[in-house]
Amino acid sequence: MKRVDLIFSERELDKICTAIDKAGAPGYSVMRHVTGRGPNGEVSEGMDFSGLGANAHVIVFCGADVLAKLRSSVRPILKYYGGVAFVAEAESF
Amino acid sequence: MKRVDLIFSERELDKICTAIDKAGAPGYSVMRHVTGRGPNGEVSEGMDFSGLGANAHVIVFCGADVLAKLRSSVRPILKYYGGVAFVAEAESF
Amino acid sequence: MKRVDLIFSERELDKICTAIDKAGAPGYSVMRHVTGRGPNGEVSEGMDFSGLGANAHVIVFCGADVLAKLRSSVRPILKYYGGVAFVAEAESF
Amino acid sequence: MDTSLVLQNLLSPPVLFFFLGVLAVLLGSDLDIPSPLPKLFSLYLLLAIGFKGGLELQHSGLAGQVLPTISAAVLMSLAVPLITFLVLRTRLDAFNAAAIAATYGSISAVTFITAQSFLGVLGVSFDGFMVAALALMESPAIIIGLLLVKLAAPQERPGGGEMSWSSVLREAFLNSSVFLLVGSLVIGFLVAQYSPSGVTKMEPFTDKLFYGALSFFLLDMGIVAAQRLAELQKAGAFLIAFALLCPPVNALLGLGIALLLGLAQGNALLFMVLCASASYIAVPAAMRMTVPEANPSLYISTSLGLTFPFNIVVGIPAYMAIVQRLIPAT
Amino acid sequence: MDTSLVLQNLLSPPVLFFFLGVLAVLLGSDLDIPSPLPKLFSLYLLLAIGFKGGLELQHSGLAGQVLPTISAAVLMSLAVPLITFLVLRTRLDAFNAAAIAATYGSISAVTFITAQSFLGVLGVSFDGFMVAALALMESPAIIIGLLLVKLAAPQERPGGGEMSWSSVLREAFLNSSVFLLVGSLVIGFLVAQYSPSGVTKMEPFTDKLFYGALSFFLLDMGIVAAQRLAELQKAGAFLIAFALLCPPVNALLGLGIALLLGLAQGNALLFMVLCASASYIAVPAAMRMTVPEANPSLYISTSLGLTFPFNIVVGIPAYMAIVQRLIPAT
Amino acid sequence: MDTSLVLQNLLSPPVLFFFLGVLAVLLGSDLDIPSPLPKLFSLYLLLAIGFKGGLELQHSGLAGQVLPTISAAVLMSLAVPLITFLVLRTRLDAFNAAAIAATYGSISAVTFITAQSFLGVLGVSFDGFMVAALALMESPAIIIGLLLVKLAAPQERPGGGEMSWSSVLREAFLNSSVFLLVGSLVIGFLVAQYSPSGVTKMEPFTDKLFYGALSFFLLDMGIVAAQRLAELQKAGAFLIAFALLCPPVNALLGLGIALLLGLAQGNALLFMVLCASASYIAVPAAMRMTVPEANPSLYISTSLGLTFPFNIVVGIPAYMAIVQRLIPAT
Ligand SMILES: Nc1ncnc2c1ncn2[C@@H]1O[C@H](COP(=O)(O)O)[C@@H](O)[C@H]1O
Ligand SMILES: Nc1ncnc2c1ncn2[C@@H]1O[C@H](COP(=O)(O)O)[C@@H](O)[C@H]1O
Ligand SMILES: Nc1ncnc2c1ncn2[C@@H]1O[C@H](COP(=O)(O)O)[C@@H](O)[C@H]1O
Ligand code: NA
Ligand code: NA
Ligand code: NA
Repeated sequence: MKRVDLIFSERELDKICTAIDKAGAPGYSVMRHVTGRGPNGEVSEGMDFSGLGANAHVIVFCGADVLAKLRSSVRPILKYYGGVAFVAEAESF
Repeated sequence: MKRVDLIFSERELDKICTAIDKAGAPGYSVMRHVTGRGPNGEVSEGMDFSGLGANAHVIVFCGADVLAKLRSSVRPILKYYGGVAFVAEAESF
Repeated sequence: MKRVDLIFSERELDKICTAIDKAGAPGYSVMRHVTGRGPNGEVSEGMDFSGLGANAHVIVFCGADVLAKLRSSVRPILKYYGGVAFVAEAESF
Repeated sequence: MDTSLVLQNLLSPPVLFFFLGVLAVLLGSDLDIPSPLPKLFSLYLLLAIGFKGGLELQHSGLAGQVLPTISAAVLMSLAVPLITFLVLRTRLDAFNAAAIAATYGSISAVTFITAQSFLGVLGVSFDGFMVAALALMESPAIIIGLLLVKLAAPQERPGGGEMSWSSVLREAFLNSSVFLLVGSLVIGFLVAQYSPSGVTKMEPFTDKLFYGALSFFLLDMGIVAAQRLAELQKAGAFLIAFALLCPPVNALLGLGIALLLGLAQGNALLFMVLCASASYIAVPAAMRMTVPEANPSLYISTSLGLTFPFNIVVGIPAYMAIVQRLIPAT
Repeated sequence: MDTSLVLQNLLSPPVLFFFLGVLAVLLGSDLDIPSPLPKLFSLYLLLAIGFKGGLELQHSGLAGQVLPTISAAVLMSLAVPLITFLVLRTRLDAFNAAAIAATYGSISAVTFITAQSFLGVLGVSFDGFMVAALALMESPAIIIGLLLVKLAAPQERPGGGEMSWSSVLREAFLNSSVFLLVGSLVIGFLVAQYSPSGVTKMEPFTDKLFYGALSFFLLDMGIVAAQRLAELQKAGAFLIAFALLCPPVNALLGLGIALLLGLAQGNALLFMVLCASASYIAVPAAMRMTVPEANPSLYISTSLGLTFPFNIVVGIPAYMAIVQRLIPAT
Repeated sequence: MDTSLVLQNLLSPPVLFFFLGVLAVLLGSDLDIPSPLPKLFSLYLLLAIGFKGGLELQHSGLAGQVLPTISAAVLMSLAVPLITFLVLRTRLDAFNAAAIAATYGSISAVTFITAQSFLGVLGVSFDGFMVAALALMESPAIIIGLLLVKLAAPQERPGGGEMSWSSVLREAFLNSSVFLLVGSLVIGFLVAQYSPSGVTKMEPFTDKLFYGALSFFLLDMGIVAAQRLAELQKAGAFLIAFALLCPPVNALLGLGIALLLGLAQGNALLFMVLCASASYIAVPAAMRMTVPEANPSLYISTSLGLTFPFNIVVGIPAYMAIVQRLIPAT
């Protein structure tokens, strides 16, 4: 089983969730109001009220087959708008 | 060392924390206001003020022995009320 | 690639972020308003308005070289003020 | 006259902001009121309505219609779930039928508050003890809901042992909305009795701000209710019909009791609204805990996506039109 | 007289709290207003300004200067980005130039509100239809911004296919600040027409609290603006000069139009402020979506870190001084 | 007369809502006020109390009792930690003794505000400069706390090199509550002097809402204080006795000084409350940073779980009873 961590601007949240659904993931989890720093600069809490907003951190636990589909549905969005993603191993509890 | 991720309705937070304590975990970390989708449908931010509330995401870093005890104390709660859990490998920093 | 999870009082957030930058990490992600229990006792939501505040949970995805530098810049802070950290394997998405 | 009532309701700020919230979702605007801001407004409204009810209860005392009305309200919160359960059981399993029945036996404080504001605009008076009725209708419905499950589905429950009576009673009587409402009511009562200057100093907060805060909160409720609409397909035609027919039927039941009790116009409307409205805070919270087998999206979507908007938009002025026809103004 | 205007502005609570926020950052205080509290205040301000604008629009009607003024405002929100783009394109690529141009063609509601409060303190009247002008200046700027990108940089965009016109139009007309402002304006209009008692009951919320809430919000804006100052180094001398010169130049353009339209003092100042201010909510959100190639820190830092403080602190009284010189008080 | 004072305090809305919060925890209700809503209220209260204090300071000027009273307050915030430290050191290590001593040398703004509201209900006047005293008592206590650690435990600290004096001074003088309080005080002063219309326009926010917002906040404080009670077992009998005896003893010290200074009833009560109260915001934040060896649950639990409720519920009316006996009403 795989664990995918996606971190990106919360403005793209709907797009990413749709892409996750399309990939057939069994579920996902969303944390908002996340700040941080990445290749595209810093996202600070002070900007939360502005049009740019903060980041969202989405976690997907899924099988290896879904991971492949996730890659093709989610990667273009991250590439176009920014955001990062990482994969790790996990097992069910 | 193990990392356990538990995601479930925040209404069960007290029950789960008690179960984690009972299993002898050295600690745990709680994030609230988590939304997402899982086997039991969608949990959206809009419902945060309603009686159902949002999800909580609890992380436990613990040894393999505690993991076994966690399974027996936490699983029945997740089974009865809903919620998911996953395990991964971790080491101390 | 490595995934580092750091959990500590949000009062030390600036110090830790500076230390992460100093270690040359490519980025990091911050969640605030985290509660939990650890070696130094419980941190509950009720204290969020008090001077002690809640915890922050910082995630760093980085290479093994950065991890070594992170250890030397971040560990002293956690040792002095409290807080925990764990490492796991990850790969890019 | 009836159309004027409907218009007066439709064109009041709270209802217009409710529509604005609905429109935001339907048109796909990204307007949203991030959590926990809605919670701020819902806590505020409960505190303020309770406090004001307590003040008025102290002025009116417990004599006259007070105890009969409150008793009738409690009876309704026991009777409605029983009747509703029988109707629902024809199509749903015992768990879902019981959870929905409890939801409809209970009340929606915001619907009640909107009806009070509507009366305020019309200049029709009402009594503080109606808030006590409001407060006392949540707990019985929760308990009946659980009894229904125990009676109708005893053998089918695997994890039923989890649920102790003490935690059910705590959920019924100490859930945050009942607790805050009753607590504020008692505080209002005590302050009115012993600390008149406290009343004056609270007024700008509990009274003057109230209408605006209600409007702001209904903006959020409009967003949430409209988001629920999409889920209603899953509920099916039976539940949709139920959610739209239950309020007027229960309102008419309430009207009959109001006539029997000889309530004046304002109190009669509020009594009808109590019977007609359904819970989306306290009871869903309790049902999630005590009847996890039931599907939350069924009881929340019907209550929040249909019954709530129906009462706010159509129900309140319609009930008032009937009240005005049957009960002379005082 | 001019210095007295400057002082009256500098020593008003909203501006003083803005300075307090700036000072907190400069001195390294840990004062912060955690999210989503700033959002509460910004939603409130939009709702209240829209509602009050609607009330006044209903009183004044749509005759006289209303339509000409609103049309001129929309024209300015089309013209300013075009002119600005030409200036910016001399130093920046098409993406960044277009995004910044759109930002400056649009408006800042908080700057507008601060100008209204300033007029209130001076006792100079203004009309509710200026809020309609405010509401209508965001969308055109967003659309022009995108057109500029399409025209000036068509072949360079790899992922350009992602962006559909329908989502651009939705972003332009239904983004949360335009939607809430226009919605509240319409509600204010309807309530003023049909539900006078609703107006009275909303007043403590939308009117009495307004000034204090603005002051509180400006405390946060001071913090945020000062945090942006550090980033300005990256923007470079050209953009810094641009951010400080653009407001007075656009204000003078606005003044010319105000004179042509024969606007009275209050409306003239507000018209100038609309032209002089730049967006940091709606337009950045739209640009992030439609022109992700542009660097957000450029358009946000200039707009929020320089142009906003400039207008709040120096601009408003300076524009007013000119207005008082050129337009006789009525 | 004393019982009537106690009752008037107990039956005031702020104290009753405090009890409601305590009750919620004791009965196991799920009532909670999610973060960051409590922060909204605590920021608001500091801003409003500072602003109003500044207005009044401008009216009264700096002559007469102002400077002596403020100087005495600062002296008390230096003396109390020293005395307290000696008492605590008999049972605790130097780190914990110093941290708790600093906590008790400092003040609780909410206790002060509740005392002001109590005076308001009694109709006893007090002066704006007492807010200046409030603001100036946090920083010295923090510095003394750290000096005590340096002197009493110099060799035992492994990571002590971490802590620079500049960061300690910043924490002492620029922590968010001192900064916002002093800043709002200065703003209130300036606005009262130069912008009288600004005063009027701020009033509904800073003045009218104040009492209700205090009540709402005390509901949360009741919840938080009661949650701390459970932790007190770990503190042990010595610290429990300390937390309950320290306030009256310090209040009596304060009374002596108030008599020496010839303060009137209202100011004398506020002076006693300043001496009797302990910090749970600024000082714990500073101690966590500068004395991480101390156990936060000791200084927070005593201050928030015992001293704060004691002062709010019993202390304020008791101190007032003594004041009324010893100082003639004016
Ligand atoms: N190496 C990293 N480790 C953890 N989080 C990261 C990392 N890089 C980026 N992020 C998060 O991803 C967000 C979006 O990154 P980006 O827009 O690509 O700069 C950042 O604001 C961070 O919150
Ligand atoms: N596969 C998954 N990956 C990540 N989060 C999940 C997954 N499945 C469920 N969740 C989270 O767990 C919550 C509870 O799930 P449930 O109640 O079982 O539907 C959901 O609302 C999600 O936030
Ligand atoms: N074993 C653990 N697993 C997950 N989170 C932990 C663990 N130990 C500590 N934490 C988190 O780290 C925070 C700081 O820990 P400490 O200050 O060392 O007690 C705690 O409040 C928890 O939120
Ligand atoms: Na009902
Ligand atoms: Na502009
Ligand atoms: Na003290």
